[in-house]
Amino acid sequence: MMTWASGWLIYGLTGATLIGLGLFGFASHTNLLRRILAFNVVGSGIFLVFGATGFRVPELGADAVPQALIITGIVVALSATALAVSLITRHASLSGSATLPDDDREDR
Amino acid sequence: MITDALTIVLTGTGLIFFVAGTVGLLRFPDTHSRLHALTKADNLGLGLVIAGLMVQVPSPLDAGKLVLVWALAILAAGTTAQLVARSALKKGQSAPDDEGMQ
Amino acid sequence: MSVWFTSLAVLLLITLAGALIRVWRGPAPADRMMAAQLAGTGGVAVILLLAAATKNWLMLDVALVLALLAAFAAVGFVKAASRNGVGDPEADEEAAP
Amino acid sequence: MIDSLFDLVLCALIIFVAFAAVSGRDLFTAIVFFIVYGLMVAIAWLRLEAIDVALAEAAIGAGLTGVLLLGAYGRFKNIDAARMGSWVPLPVLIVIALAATGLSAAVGVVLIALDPNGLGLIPAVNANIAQSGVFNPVTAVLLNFRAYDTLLESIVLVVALVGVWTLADNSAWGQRVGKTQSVRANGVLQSFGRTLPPIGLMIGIYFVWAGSSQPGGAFQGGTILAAVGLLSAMAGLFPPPRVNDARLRLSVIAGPILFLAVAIAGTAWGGMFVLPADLAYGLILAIEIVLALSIAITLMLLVLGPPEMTETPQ
Amino acid sequence: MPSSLALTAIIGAPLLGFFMTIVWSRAAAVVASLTSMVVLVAAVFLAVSVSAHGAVLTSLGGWDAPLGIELAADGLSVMFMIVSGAIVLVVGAYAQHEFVHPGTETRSGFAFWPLMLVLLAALNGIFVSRDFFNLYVCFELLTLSAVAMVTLNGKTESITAALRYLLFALLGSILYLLGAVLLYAQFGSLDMGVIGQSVSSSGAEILAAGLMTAGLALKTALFPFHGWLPPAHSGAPPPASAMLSSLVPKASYFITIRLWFDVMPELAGNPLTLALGGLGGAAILYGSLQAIVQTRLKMVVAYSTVAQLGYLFIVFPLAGGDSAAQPWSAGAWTGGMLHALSHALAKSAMFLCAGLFIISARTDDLEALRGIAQTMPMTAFAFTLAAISLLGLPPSGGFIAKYLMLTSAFASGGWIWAFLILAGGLLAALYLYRPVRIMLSLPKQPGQPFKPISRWWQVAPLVLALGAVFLGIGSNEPYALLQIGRPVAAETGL
Repeated sequence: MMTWASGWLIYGLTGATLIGLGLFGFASHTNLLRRILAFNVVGSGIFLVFGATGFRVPELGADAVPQALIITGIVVALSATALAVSLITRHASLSGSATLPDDDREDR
Repeated sequence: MITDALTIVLTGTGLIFFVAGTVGLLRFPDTHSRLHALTKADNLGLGLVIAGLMVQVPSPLDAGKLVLVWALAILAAGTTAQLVARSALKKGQSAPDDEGMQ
Repeated sequence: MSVWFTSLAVLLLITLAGALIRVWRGPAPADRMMAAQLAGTGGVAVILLLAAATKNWLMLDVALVLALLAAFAAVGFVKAASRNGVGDPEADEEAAP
Repeated sequence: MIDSLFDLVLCALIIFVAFAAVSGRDLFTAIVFFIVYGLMVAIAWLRLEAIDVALAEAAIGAGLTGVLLLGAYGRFKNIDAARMGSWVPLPVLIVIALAATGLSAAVGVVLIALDPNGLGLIPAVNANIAQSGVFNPVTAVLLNFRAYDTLLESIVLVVALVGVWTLADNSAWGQRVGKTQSVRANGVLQSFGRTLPPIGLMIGIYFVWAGSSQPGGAFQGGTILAAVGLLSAMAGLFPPPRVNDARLRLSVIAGPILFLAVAIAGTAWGGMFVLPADLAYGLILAIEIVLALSIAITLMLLVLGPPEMTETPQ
Repeated sequence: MPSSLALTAIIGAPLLGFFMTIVWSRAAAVVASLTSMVVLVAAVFLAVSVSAHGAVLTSLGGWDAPLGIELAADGLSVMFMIVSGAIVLVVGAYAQHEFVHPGTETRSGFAFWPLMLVLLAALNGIFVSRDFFNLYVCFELLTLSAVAMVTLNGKTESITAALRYLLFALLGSILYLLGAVLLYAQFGSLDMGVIGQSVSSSGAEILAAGLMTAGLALKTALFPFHGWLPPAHSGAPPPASAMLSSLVPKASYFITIRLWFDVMPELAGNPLTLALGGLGGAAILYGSLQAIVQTRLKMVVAYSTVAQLGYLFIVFPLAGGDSAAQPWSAGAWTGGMLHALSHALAKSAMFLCAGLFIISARTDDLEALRGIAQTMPMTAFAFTLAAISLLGLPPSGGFIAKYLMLTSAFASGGWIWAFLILAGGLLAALYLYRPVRIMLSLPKQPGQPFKPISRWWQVAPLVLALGAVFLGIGSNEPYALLQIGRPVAAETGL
């Protein structure tokens, strides 16, 4: 009972929207934690696109290779996020700011 | 047939509790009364849905999983309610204040 | 039956959306955390209904993981809200009643 | 029809939560929305019949990443509001928004134009799963067909850990990892920290064991074991290990080094990463178990952070 | 089949070393040096077998593409592996003095050695991999270890520089990942060979290739995205910045070359080649002008990296052009590769020299190095040799590279590119002449005496600088090796 949009395409287009939202968030705010959060949103958007394209024929089930690579991608994204968060915490304790120096708005 | 009817009744009431919990969360004036609404939805809402599904589940292992999910949800709801309530009690000094409203 | 389970799941999702309004509006951080907690439990319920709708009972494992880690975010929040970032509300009460 | 309605409502919810997480009024709201976002995406993975990924997303997205961000947020208390960052000026904001929408639209158009019944590598996996030694196709890809990626990924975790440890003060080297917790003995948190871990341990081991035939495996099981370990550490049940503790380092590299040893041993059967069909199941299970333990410990150490000077908790 | 054993060694050995240096940090320096020696020997052995029997291809785990991951070593990858193996070996020897702390284990003494070995493993992984997702995991490994190295000396500005580097690098790898995902959606495979055969310029491929190129340009610090490189490379400790500046950006450049020359030559139309060439030219001018005005030696050397990376992207318009077969594009392609190699050797030598100067003069300020050549003649000579190679004066490797690129520019009528190459050489002369003049001039009034540095320590940069020069003198070997497995597109033009 494929309605006008088959299941996988809805999730694919959602993934595409998430990529845009995440990149917008990554570049639009100077707070470093928000940028890392936005980076994770882009990552999960890309994985949704990847997973959706692996499920184009529901009768055959989901393609195992995208699933495996997405799990690998999630763990790599987690390691990068963990290093980034520790760097941000260290940067904040050393220079008392939650942003990169060139984004600092002293006048606010 | 009876089991399906039972499931429909139980899961339906479960949903109603969830709705009640959410409405409570939105309408009640202060943090503590909202906390009360939240625990209702957690325990009863989920509990009823799980009870409704117990009869649908093919193997005892899955039934065991359902019970375990319910037990964990209760444990988590209780602990969260306690911790969040105490943390909210000292509201103001310790809770990290919202950053400037740009 | 599966139509019943799926429509119930849709209604539950809409209830979740309601809870998220509290996350958006909730004045105190505790309110937001509680709403997230309710959303978590609602999510577990949605997963259970999906498992019933598709008769794919392996999905129960995901509900199990979410139920197990439900309190994890709350513990993280309480730690962040404690005075020195590493305590808990009761330790803070002891230290400064 | 009802299924498409469910998909539409879920996707609308995911996009709303992501928008709120990205443009939330303040940092704490953004983090809470991100935790809910991880949960919603886990449900989306169930609709795409990717249960292994749903497990990983639930354990890592809704679990560990949320606690990581909350922990960092807790450390921002002594930064005054002026230096917590702000939105970029409006004209720049508009340009970014246009660029982001353009990229999303481009990806969307490409997806719509894709061949609607592209099979990807489904036939290839189904044809070779018999020789892979396991029944779960995802575990077969992760630990046999593309084992090299999985080995490198487990090494990325260890490199991130070395990177996190490099951020310690020189004087703090040799101290215990992370900050020492000050938790009331037998309070709510500590008793919760005592009751949950046994159940969590059981569930974690179940997932590692089940990985060969049904959704689960080293990464999902390892993440759950990490969460359990973190909870007991945060509940102050045991002091975190010292950074130069030899046993700790051995346990961190045990999984990846066993994986590498099996991979190199494969050259005896024809080439790197070759798993002889009859031994494949045993080797994969051994790798999964030791890898799960290493991943659990590494993830726990990553979230605990670098060793810090033990100042007396106020 | 010994060559597949060599392939196993160039990846397995550094990873094994990485694990051992973490657990056995007391003997980390020795383990690291031994491992890098083994890797270099394996790379040379591989080079010999490649030059004898042509490119080596193995499917890991016995699973052929598209299901499994394939590794292939052709002339290009073998040359890059030999140069990076040599640089890591010499930097490891240099670092014995700086990161071996007797007594209780220290933070940087523990961290440097595993990071160095995993960097080498990631580089070799990138140079031989034929799978786009595997390349993604390899260069995440590379990025995390490079970022960790920048924070080694723990100073506040290095932590901030490392953070900015990580943000740029994460954005780059995310864009690359999206491109790889779209390729898989279109072709059902991530293997270069499988994709290369069925390229048809559909929307998905153009978007995927564009995203991957943008991501890789971000990680190669191509001109508009170079902001993170100078502070990161000058903030890192000298042995680390020697590896970072000479090898890490080359890895993502290497993937770009594979993408455009091996996999999708038909897609590389004029808009792409001119854009990349234009940005490369801008990088040369901007990097050189910035280097001229810097007051700190390490910043001069770091900005010179930004400039020299610009040359590499001029290869695209030179080897491009949409008319029939262009005889000159082979020369341009080989010239670009030789430039990448000679720059790697010269730049690592320069950073090691800068490190020795800083230890001796206790400051990075150029003016304070006046007359340092008298106390450290060997290092000053090594610095000058490296400068000669960067300028592209004969007989250095840089000269051969620039000569090949210039002849291709003139043959293809691309006078803009010829002008840019020459202008780059001239500007390089400006910003490199100043430090050399200061070093060789008479020391000002007997200020603080320079600390003498042991002879053995000064040999390290000299070896690398001589390597850069010998790459020019004995250049027919590398030239011949580079032709093995050279893509057809490098022959007939993009």
